[in-house]
Amino acid sequence: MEPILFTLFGAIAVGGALLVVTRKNPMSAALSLIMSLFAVAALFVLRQAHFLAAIQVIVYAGAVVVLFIFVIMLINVPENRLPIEKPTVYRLLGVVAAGLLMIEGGLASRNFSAPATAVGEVGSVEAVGHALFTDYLFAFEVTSVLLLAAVVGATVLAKKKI
Amino acid sequence: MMGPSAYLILSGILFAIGAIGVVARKNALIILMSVELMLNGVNVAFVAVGSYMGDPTGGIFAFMVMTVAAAEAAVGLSILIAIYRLKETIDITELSVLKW
Amino acid sequence: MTASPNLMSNILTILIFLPLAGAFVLFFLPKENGRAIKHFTLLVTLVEFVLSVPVLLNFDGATAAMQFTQKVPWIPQFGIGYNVGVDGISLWLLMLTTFIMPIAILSTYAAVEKHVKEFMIFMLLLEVGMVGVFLAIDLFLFYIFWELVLIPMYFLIGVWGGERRIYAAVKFFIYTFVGSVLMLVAILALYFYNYKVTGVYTTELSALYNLNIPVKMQFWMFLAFGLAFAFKVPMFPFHTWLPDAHVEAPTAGSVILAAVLLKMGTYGFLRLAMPLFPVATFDLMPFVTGLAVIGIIYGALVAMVQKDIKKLVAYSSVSHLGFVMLGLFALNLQGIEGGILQMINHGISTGALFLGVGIIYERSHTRQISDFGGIAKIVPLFTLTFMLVTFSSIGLPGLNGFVGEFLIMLGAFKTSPIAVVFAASGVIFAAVYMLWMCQRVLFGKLTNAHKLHLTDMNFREIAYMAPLVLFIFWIGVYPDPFLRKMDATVNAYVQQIHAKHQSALAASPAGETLLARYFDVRK
Amino acid sequence: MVSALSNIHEYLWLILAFPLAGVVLNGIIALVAERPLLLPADGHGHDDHGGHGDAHGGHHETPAYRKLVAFIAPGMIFAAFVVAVLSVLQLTRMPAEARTVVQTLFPWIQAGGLSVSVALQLDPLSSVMILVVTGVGFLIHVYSVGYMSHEPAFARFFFYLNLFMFSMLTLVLGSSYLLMFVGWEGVGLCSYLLIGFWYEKDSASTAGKKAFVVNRVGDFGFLLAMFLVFWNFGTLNYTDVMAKIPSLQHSGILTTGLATAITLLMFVGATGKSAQIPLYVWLPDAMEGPTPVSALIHAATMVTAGVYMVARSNALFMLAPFTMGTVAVIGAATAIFAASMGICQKDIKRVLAYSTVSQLGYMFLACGVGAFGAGIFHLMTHAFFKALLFLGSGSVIHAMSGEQDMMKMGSLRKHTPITFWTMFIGTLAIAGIPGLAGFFSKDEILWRAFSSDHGSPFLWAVAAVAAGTTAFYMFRLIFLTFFGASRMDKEVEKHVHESPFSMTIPLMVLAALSICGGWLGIPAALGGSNYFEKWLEPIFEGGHKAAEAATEAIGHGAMAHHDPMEFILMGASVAVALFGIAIAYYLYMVRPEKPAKIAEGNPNLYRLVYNKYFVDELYEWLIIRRIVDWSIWLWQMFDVQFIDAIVNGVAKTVRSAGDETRKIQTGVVGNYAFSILLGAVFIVGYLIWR
Repeated sequence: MEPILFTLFGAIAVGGALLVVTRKNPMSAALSLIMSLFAVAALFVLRQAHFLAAIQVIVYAGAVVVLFIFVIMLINVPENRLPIEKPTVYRLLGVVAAGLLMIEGGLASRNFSAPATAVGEVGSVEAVGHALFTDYLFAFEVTSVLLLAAVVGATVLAKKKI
Repeated sequence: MMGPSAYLILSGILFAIGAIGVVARKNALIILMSVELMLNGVNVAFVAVGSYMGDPTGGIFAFMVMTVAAAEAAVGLSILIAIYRLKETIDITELSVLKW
Repeated sequence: MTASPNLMSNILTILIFLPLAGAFVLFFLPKENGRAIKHFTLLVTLVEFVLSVPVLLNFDGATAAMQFTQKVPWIPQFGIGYNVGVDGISLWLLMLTTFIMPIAILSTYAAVEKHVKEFMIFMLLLEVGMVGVFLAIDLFLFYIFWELVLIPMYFLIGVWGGERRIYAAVKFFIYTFVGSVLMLVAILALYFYNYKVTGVYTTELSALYNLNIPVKMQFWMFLAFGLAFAFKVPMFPFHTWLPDAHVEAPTAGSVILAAVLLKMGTYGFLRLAMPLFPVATFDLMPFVTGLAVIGIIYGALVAMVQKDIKKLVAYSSVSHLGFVMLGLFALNLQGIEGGILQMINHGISTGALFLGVGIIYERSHTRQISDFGGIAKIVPLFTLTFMLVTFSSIGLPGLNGFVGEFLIMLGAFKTSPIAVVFAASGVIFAAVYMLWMCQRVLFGKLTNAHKLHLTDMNFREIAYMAPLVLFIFWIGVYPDPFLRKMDATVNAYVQQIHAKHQSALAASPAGETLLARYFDVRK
Repeated sequence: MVSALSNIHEYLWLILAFPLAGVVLNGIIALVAERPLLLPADGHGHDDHGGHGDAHGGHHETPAYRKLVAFIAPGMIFAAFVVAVLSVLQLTRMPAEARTVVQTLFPWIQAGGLSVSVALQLDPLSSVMILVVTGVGFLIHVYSVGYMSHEPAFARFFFYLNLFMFSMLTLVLGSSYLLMFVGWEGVGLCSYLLIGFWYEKDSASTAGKKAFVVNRVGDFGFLLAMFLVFWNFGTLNYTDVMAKIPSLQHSGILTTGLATAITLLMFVGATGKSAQIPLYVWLPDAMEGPTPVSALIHAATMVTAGVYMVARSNALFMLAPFTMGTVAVIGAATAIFAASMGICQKDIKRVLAYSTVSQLGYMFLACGVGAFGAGIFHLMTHAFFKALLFLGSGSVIHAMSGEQDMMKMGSLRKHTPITFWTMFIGTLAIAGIPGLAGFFSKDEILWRAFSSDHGSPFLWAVAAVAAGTTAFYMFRLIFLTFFGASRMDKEVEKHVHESPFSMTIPLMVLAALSICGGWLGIPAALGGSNYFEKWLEPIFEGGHKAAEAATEAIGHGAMAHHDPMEFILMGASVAVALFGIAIAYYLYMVRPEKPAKIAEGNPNLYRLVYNKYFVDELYEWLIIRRIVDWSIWLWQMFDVQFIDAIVNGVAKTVRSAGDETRKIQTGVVGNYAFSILLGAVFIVGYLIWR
């Protein structure tokens, strides 16, 4: 069952990602991004990471991408003022470099094998919560500071008159 | 039962596509989205390896990455707004005041 | 003089950090009151000098060991410690530093008007570095102080200097810094080599002295250390920063630069490069001696044709430091004692020469020899002092310069007579360039009197020249106390490097050529 | 009297201490009392006072400090003279072989094997020297009080003069080569200071510098000789060095080659100090100094230091036949060469200067043929008569209000009788007229040049010709100055006067010495006992012994005194001198217009001789110009264009490289991302490939 679902959602994720980077209109790109993110959430479920899958949907689809869409609508760049993107040697090189990186990633991970330990309940809410509030408590708390800083920063930066 | 390699390769593909977006596009909004894509690709790898190893650390890391992604998106977009107000453009090639 | 034992056991640390404390206090003084700042700085340096006198008095000249040592772990993980001590080699350089500082400060009373507070802070920081360099017996600590000296001097030249001060300051900084970086590499190499052999991480010099470093490694390390020190000395052909730095630096800066900073280079050779790498020292001796002799003659010849008095004195420093190097690399007792004494002599004489140039520069705002002439008529006291210092610099017997030069040449004659033949001709040229300069500046018809606004030395100037003159005579007539304090140390030093050289050579095949020893050359 | 000071030799240091006290006292007076008076009134110091103090008239009340100086300076030297006389008297009462007294004062330089103390050595040789130095020195001090009475910088002058006495006495009394070197450089310093005493005159300060530098060239040799001595003998003390000669000879360390090297280097030093070829050029210029200085330093004492050194090291010189030959040839060549230059000079002091160079050549000739005693003997008599001549010329100049050109003198005999008579005695002495001091010493040298092992008839001939030339130009001086018609300026003629007693008394004393001084060394051939030679015997014994040990020679033929040849040669030399006088008489008294005609007849020769064979110009062009040009080249080309160009070039390269590479920073974020991507590609690629 897993290979089939993996292939399906993997294809959706990759397809959505391709759409994100190819759309001229940012709004289309944002919607494609949602598609890709949902597919990734599904992949998380496949790996029994239910908590993360939920977070993925809530935070990404529900918050981040909505934020993107808000901004797109807020600044509302007219069609004719969108950057003109022509294929240049430089951009081709960029694509080639990224492709190389992809190939290298594939080469590196092709023979990766996990130890034969039983798949425990590592992705459940309980397991994650336990780890988060014991071993990684400090990191978790720091995260909150990070978010606070981001909130303050975003507010200040977006204000009209500083 | 499939091995972690497939997930890792998928993660690589997602990361690479995001990288293409970052390098090849001029639209700042799209670039920010591409960054999200790259982070997602990494998350896939974290979660997959974490679950195969039976170690919650992978999940925790993915969680942290999401936090960072959210923060980054918020700050990045607000900077974008500020720039747009100032320069009336979201073309990053026009934003080269810091050159040399 | 009796000092409490508690004070004496901490005396070196106090000496190093007292100026730092002074600089710290200066931070909080209001910068408007330049006079008070100058007085305070003078007080600090005077206290420093007074505190250094007990070190001299309680110094035991009969032992070669480090004295007044203090050892505190600093970064114990890396075996770095705060180790200070003084022996017969560093004692006089310490004294020279503490002695020359108040004089330099006193000379700034009329000369420095802008940013007095910053100037004085830099002067005090400079003193921290200089005293630290001479007292450190830990390689890492030495390096810290060595670099510490660079920064204040850079600013002293760059901010309070003459017209081309930026160029001079940058040149000074980069020249010396290039050397320092090389030295750092060698220090690290030495550090890890020591670990490899002994299994202990340490930068303590006394431990490193005991290493038997492979000759090939010695060669490269000696080059790295040697280059750093050669830049500082400066030896021909790395001397070109010196004239620029001297010409542009304010008088006090020139005095410190000539009197102490240059000695750090020669001291480095003596303290680090030679005892750590004795085989390389012996093998490269002809080379270093050759450069020293070239420096002696070259410096003298070029000094002869200078038009700027300060530049002339700067080039004469190149010549004199060549003598010091010649003495050190004689590798025998006379040469090294002469070299150390000559360091002191050069500090006193050249310091006094720069002060003299400063005195007339402050009044006339020119340093061009051709602008002067016949001023002996209006500034007789200055003329007397300046001539005296000139003769000390020339090496007239009965004044300090002679004793040093004589011992150096005597010592070097044993090891490299040919070099001495050439070096002795430097003695002739010294007379030529100094006397020619004096003749054109002091004697002849008074031509430019109204433009120069010269008045004779005032009380303050007499006050700071007098101690220098006193020592010029003292060392010249009765150098015995100076030499006796260094006897034991230098004796042990010479024996040790000869012994290490011998034992290292015993391992190498007979009839080995230098090329074969250091490079993989097959016959 | 002497019993009260039971051992005067314990007070030997007083000989140095008295002049030193004079130095200190006069120095203080010069600094405190005199300096303020000399400062120009307006603070900027511009006045037309040319410097020649003795040219100034106009008496004011003598300030008290000048009286003090006039008392202290000669007084201290007189005290030193008294101590010296007492010391030497006690020395004479000691057995001949024990006549070496060393008094150690304090350690000076000690480092390892080197141990040099400040110690004084009194032996027959140094006793002669201290008597000459303090005796003649005292007379010249007295003379100076009168001569310099119009000089504003009176105290400064005596400060220098006392310093000179101190240095000179250090030179001759020091017990080691290093101490001799101290005095050696010290007298050089004083010579520099005193030649350039009127520093406002450019020519004076230049001459001072020249003297010092040329002396330094000689010192270069002296220094190297000392190093050789130290590393081979392990000591620099005379007594130790001399004592070690036999053993070192035996062990093969002290070879003829080493001795030659040491002595040649020493002789280089001597040529510098004693103005021998090729380093004599400074002495004529040194006449820029005040005349008493010329008398004291550049005639009687300092310039003879080289002779003293050679005599002091006689044991070493005797081991080096090559050096001996060199010394003799250089001495003889200098004697004739300098004498020929004296012929045409117009400046009265310059004539005497060349004469001094020439006479010093005689002394070296004596040393070179092994007759050290004769050399020292001539040193002493020369000190008497040359000091006399210089002081006399000073008196003439004083009378002439500063004029030194003999062409503007004449008939002075009537105005300044004492000066004339004393100078005439001095001239007779230097010309070698029998019975006067110069005759005995010069004849001794000539005889030994002919007869000794190292001598040859050729050397004798050269020296004899030089003697004739000397007689000629000295009488030329006398005739031009004191006889004939007056050629003086009218203004000057009005003021011509005999000098005060402070000047004439020293002249008379020196004249007496110039007559009697030679009687100490009347050779056995003339029925004398040659007491002088015997007195010095212990010093030179060692040398002869060492030489014998080295060469296994056949006794010293020079000791065969009753040679009829000696009388013949004596007569010949007197004849030559008389011939010279006769020519001078003919040319300058009988046919005074003749010399100018001769000069016109041989313009090139005359120019050559008058310009001193252009040696100064040759040195200037060949050495000084070359060195200066080369130095400028080194500075401008090597330092600035080469080393600094490399330094600045490296800096420029780095800077321009930075200028280029910074353009990578486009400011476009995408480009930076691309670089990061590339970096990632490479790093991952490396990790995989590895």
